[in-house]
Amino acid sequence: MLDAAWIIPLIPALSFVAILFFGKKMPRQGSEIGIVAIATTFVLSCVAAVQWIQRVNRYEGSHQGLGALGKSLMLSTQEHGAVVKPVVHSITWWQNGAFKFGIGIQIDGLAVMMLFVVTLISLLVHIYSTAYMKGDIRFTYFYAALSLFTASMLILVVAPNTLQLLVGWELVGLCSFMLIGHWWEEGANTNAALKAFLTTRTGDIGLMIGVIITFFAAGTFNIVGINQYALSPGADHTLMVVGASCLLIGIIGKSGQFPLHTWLPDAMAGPTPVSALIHAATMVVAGVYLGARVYGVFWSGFNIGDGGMNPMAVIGAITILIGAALAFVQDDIKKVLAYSTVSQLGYMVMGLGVGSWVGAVFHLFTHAFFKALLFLGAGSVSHSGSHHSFDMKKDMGGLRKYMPITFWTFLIGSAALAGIAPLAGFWSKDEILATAGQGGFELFAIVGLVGAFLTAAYMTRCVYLTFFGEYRGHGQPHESPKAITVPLIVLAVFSVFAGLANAAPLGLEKFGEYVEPKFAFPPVIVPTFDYGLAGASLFIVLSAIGVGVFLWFREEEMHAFKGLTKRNVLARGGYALLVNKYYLDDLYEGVIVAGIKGPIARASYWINQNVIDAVVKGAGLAARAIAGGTYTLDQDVLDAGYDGLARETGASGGLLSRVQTGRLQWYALVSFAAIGVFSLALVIFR
Amino acid sequence: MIAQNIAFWIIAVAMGFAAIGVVRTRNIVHAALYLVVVLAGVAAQYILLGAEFVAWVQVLIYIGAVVILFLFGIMLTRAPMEGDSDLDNDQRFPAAVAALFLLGVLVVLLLDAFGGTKIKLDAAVLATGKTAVVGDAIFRQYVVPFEVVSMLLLAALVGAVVIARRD
Amino acid sequence: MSWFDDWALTLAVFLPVVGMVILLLIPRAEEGAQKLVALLTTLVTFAVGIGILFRFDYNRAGRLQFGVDKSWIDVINSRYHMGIDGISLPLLILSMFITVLCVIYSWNHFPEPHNPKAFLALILLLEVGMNGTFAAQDLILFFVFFEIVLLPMFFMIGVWGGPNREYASIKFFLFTLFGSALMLLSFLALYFLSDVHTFSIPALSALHGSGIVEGTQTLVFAGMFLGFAIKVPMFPFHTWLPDAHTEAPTVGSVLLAAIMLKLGTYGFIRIALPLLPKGAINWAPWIGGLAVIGIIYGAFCCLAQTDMKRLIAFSSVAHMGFVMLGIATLTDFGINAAIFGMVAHGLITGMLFFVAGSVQHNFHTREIKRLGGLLVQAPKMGWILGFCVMASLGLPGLAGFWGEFPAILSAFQPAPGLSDVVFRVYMVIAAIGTVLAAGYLLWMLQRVAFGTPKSEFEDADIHDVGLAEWIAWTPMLLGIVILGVYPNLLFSLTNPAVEHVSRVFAR
Amino acid sequence: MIMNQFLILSAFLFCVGVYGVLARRNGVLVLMSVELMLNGVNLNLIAFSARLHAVSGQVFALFIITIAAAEVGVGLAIVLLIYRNLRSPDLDGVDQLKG
Repeated sequence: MLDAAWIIPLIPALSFVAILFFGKKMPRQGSEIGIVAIATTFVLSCVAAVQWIQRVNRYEGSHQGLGALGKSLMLSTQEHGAVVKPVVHSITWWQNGAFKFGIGIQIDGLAVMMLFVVTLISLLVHIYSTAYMKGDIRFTYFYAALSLFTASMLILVVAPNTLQLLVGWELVGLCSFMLIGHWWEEGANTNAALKAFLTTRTGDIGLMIGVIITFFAAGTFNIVGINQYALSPGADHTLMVVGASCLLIGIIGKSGQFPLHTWLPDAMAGPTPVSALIHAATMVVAGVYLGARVYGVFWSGFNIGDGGMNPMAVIGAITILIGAALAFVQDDIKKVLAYSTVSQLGYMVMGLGVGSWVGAVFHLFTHAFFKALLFLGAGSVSHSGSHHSFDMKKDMGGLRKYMPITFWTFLIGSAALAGIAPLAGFWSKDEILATAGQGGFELFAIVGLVGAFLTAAYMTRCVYLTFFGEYRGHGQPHESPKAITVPLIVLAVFSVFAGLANAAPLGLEKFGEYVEPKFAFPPVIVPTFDYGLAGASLFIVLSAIGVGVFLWFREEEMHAFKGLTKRNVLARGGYALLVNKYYLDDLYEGVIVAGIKGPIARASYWINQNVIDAVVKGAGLAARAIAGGTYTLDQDVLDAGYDGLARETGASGGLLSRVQTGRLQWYALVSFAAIGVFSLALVIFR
Repeated sequence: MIAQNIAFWIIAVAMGFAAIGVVRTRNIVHAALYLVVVLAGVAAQYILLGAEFVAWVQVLIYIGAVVILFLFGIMLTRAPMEGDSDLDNDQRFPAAVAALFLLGVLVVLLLDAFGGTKIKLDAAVLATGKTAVVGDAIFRQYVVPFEVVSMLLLAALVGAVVIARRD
Repeated sequence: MSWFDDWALTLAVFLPVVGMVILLLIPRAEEGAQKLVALLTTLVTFAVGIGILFRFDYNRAGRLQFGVDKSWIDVINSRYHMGIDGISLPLLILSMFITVLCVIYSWNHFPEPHNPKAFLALILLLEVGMNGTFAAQDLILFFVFFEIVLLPMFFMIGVWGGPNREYASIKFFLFTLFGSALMLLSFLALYFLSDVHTFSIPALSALHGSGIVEGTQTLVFAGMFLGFAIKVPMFPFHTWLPDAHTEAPTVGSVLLAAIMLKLGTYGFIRIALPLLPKGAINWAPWIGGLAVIGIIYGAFCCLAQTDMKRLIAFSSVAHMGFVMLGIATLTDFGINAAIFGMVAHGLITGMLFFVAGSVQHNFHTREIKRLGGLLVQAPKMGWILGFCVMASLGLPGLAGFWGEFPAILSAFQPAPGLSDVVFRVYMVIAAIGTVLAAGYLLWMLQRVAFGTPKSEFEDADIHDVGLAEWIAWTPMLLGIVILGVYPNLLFSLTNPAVEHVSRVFAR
Repeated sequence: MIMNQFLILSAFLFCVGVYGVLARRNGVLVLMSVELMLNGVNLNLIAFSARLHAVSGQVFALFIITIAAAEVGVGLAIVLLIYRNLRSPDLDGVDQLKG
């Protein structure tokens, strides 16, 4: 399967074509084609994953001792034969001048992991959508687009060279455009789709130039080659810095990093399953995946091994705080989740920036499950609980009684996101923070902890507003059908246990072992598990939940709140803090919360809407203004110039037209005179 | 040679006056008659140059046909038969200047180019003027242009009818 | 089949003349017969093209094939010299191909004042000029064909055009004529300056301008530059294009965008670069600069448009900027990209004009403001528009990308003798242009296709894509996909021929 | 004989013809002047034919004579048409080309 992995992206691509042409004629309008195709790809991806693990094991069996070291040893020439190489197959796609460009596959741990995640999430989304999108006017088209979306992402994942990666990248952008604008009758949706496409495309300038620069620096598009070049001592450092910066711009655009994150919340205009797919497995993680793929360039360009500061880590850190702060003031449940994604992507990018490759990729892995779970849960709420609304304050509340499965899975997802041990989010976040702390990036570890606090707090608020209190909507809330709840349960299981793939204190470090490339890979440090840090982080999270419970639950009548603390794990955790509410009240309410909930959050939201977004909008408006100006220039100056020329010609023509008596003989006279003169000239100047 | 030279000059002078007569006379019929003189003179010059066949064609077509055609034209357009001062237009003077200027240029050019060149009227020259030789050339070497000219004549015939037809 | 090799190009160029003569002999009333004759003529011509495709020796794509070299005007040593190589072949086939589709599209889309006979005859005449230009290997022959193209297009715009047609057609004619005058002057200069006194393009390109000093080369190149740049059109000589496109009938716009603009770029690659290498090197930075200005400038102008066709016309300016940037790098990489860009732009922009034409046919307006909800009223047309927009903004997997991205890529490392820094700046600017392209195209798509129909058209009788349109469009759409998925089809063909051109500039 | 005798004579005839074409108002007279010019050319051709011993000069002279006949035919038809439309054979009235 590893050698034939090209089938994996091919199947959804064919499914796209099949649904497009035959979907309408199928009994279930094409959804069955999509589901069967994705299920097949999922199975194939699992097979590939197993085979990769076997490959690594086989290798380690034959190189006892070396294999264990391989991860932590520097890549050097002597060891070339002693590391597991990725499976790379490539055929010539096109040739231009002396350059050949391939298309093919590069399968290694990272790719296999991504294949698994993408196909799993996509499969669940496909199943979920049969119920969620039932009766939609463009049901068939929706499934076609989902297939294409998955295919594009898989093309990107298996890409052996940056060019194919770019192709997949752009196709992913196209599909998100199509899906965000799925209900294109409404202007707001198409605006969001346009914004998403244009913002990411702005980032693509960076990617495009970065690809070009790395190509000319390394002389190849091959990812392995680029990484090898970047890590070789002879690499041109200037080119690497510029290249890494450009690629970073690409990541910023695609993965919703500050300051290009504004499209992500707007992208909520698409159907909820699409949001889940975009935020968990495809679109936005493409950026992080790119960072992980050509990590050598970043490592070498930003000197990540030296610690301190670098643009990548800074951008990630800023994004963590910005995203988390913004999540507080949203009333739309999907927007809370969207900002939460922004913030979590910040963790991943920061993780890459601080040298925590494994942590970042691991966080990508775990985040995919719980964020998909949360989005699908929100979709379930809106589908069955709140009459297709996403407004937490107006149309939700108290839903835990009506939708128990949705409630419990959502709660698990929130806890995983908040980072409560031993759920998935805890392990991956901790890995990033530990690496940051031990790799010379202490400041960023602190930022990560602050982010964790905020995350826990806003998720508490979100859960409270949605599921607790009184039902404020107008429909008859009920539990969602099986097609919706089953994916939720599956994802919940993954959210609980996925973290164990790399839980150091439990002796489980399989994730790093199988996923981390050994070939052409920088010497990242492997952090030792820091119980102090983990404990601190856990404490922070729990206290944040406590604060959250205190703040939001308290606003309701006391009996609801008191009853809750008896029954609810989360609330009970915060109960200890609530006892001391009198002397903490001023501190929390007056300083931190008022600060965060009030000025800071509002200010950043204001800045987001009025400055950053305004910059985007302003750029658009300015472009329009410039365009108007340019057009005026074009019409009034350039064109007028030409017209004026023509007029002058006409005027001189008028002068000359007096010569045109219209009489034949006059013309003949002139002609003969001219002939005489020319002949004379010929005689003289012969 | 001298006889021929004398003949040339006599004919040439006659032609010159007749030509000026064509463009200067006030009587349009006189102009046609002057034209006959010029055309006959040209035919005579042809004979001097040994182009016998062309000379006779000249006489037949020009004097026999074209001049008659002109006379018809004069009659059909009811041109005034007697002297009429209004035959010239108002650009007589510039026209004369242009023509003289052209003549001057041409003469200078010719004197410069063919200053001492002479024509020897020997048997070879006379041979080229033979009807047989000319016919041979027309129907062998120049048969395609000949056909084209035939077509042209036909077209001119049709064209003249179409144009002049009263509809 | 050797007779075919000898006659193929002559047939390809002059078969439309035969068809035109037959067409003109058919009485005016019998429109069916006229359409049939026009269609058959273009089909037979295209069949010759297919024959050429089969008989073409792809292993020797760098050499001239199907050569004809007969004496023509001996006095000036100009010969009837035709031949094609990997550069001309795709464009020649494109020209034949698009003409067939245009005739099919015209089937029931004749613009006012109708008169299919004259209209079709003009299309056929246009094909003569276009095919001839791509096949000619003699400067004078090239020039003759280059100019033949003007005439039918002039009449097409001037007779069948929109309300402002007279202004547009005359502007078009004067602009291009002005350029060609200078171009002819340059051709003559080449004839007299080269030692061999010939107009043969292969012979002159073999000389690589040797014997002509650099200053003279630069001057002569300037003449050609004007001639070709106006045709391309490059900023600031582009102002005829929006008017011509806006006023031209649909088929005219398609042919103009798909083929005629390529005559200019083709001229650069075929004539200007190989014949005057030193001039080219001196001019390349300026050409590149104008090209990127064109990219940005065209994009801004697009953003300000309210008329759909005018927007597409300005987008041509931007896209041809990418092509010219590729050429200006003087590397085989860039020139290959440019040729790909030419073909891709031909297909994509041609399609866009087709769709715009059908929109106008249905709604009787091209005002973007008044349109909307095309996807509701004519879903197929709306999807096709979306597809073309995506192709046009350079989505990978569709043809547009392979013209754009390699052109940008090539600017990183232009030919020796050109400044790396300058071209890298161009590269960044061109990359920014891709975002703007996405902006204006999607903006148009959003307002034309998305949303709900405006009230004035709610009850309008809208016909979705009909049979003639399907037949005419499907091949183009397929072409866009096929070239996008497997670009090597074209690259492998042009590469050997381009290497001949770029070898002079290589280190 | 000297070549230039004939050549200059023919040039003279030609130029007189030119004068006539330019200065005459009557259409028929203009046509006559054209004949003068043509005859000048013919004489030139024959002179060269004699000088070069080549028959082609005479052949061309013959062609010119033929064409002259045709030209007179068409030309007179045009004059007739002008006369019919303008009630005068004068060419001055034909100035529709006036700019």
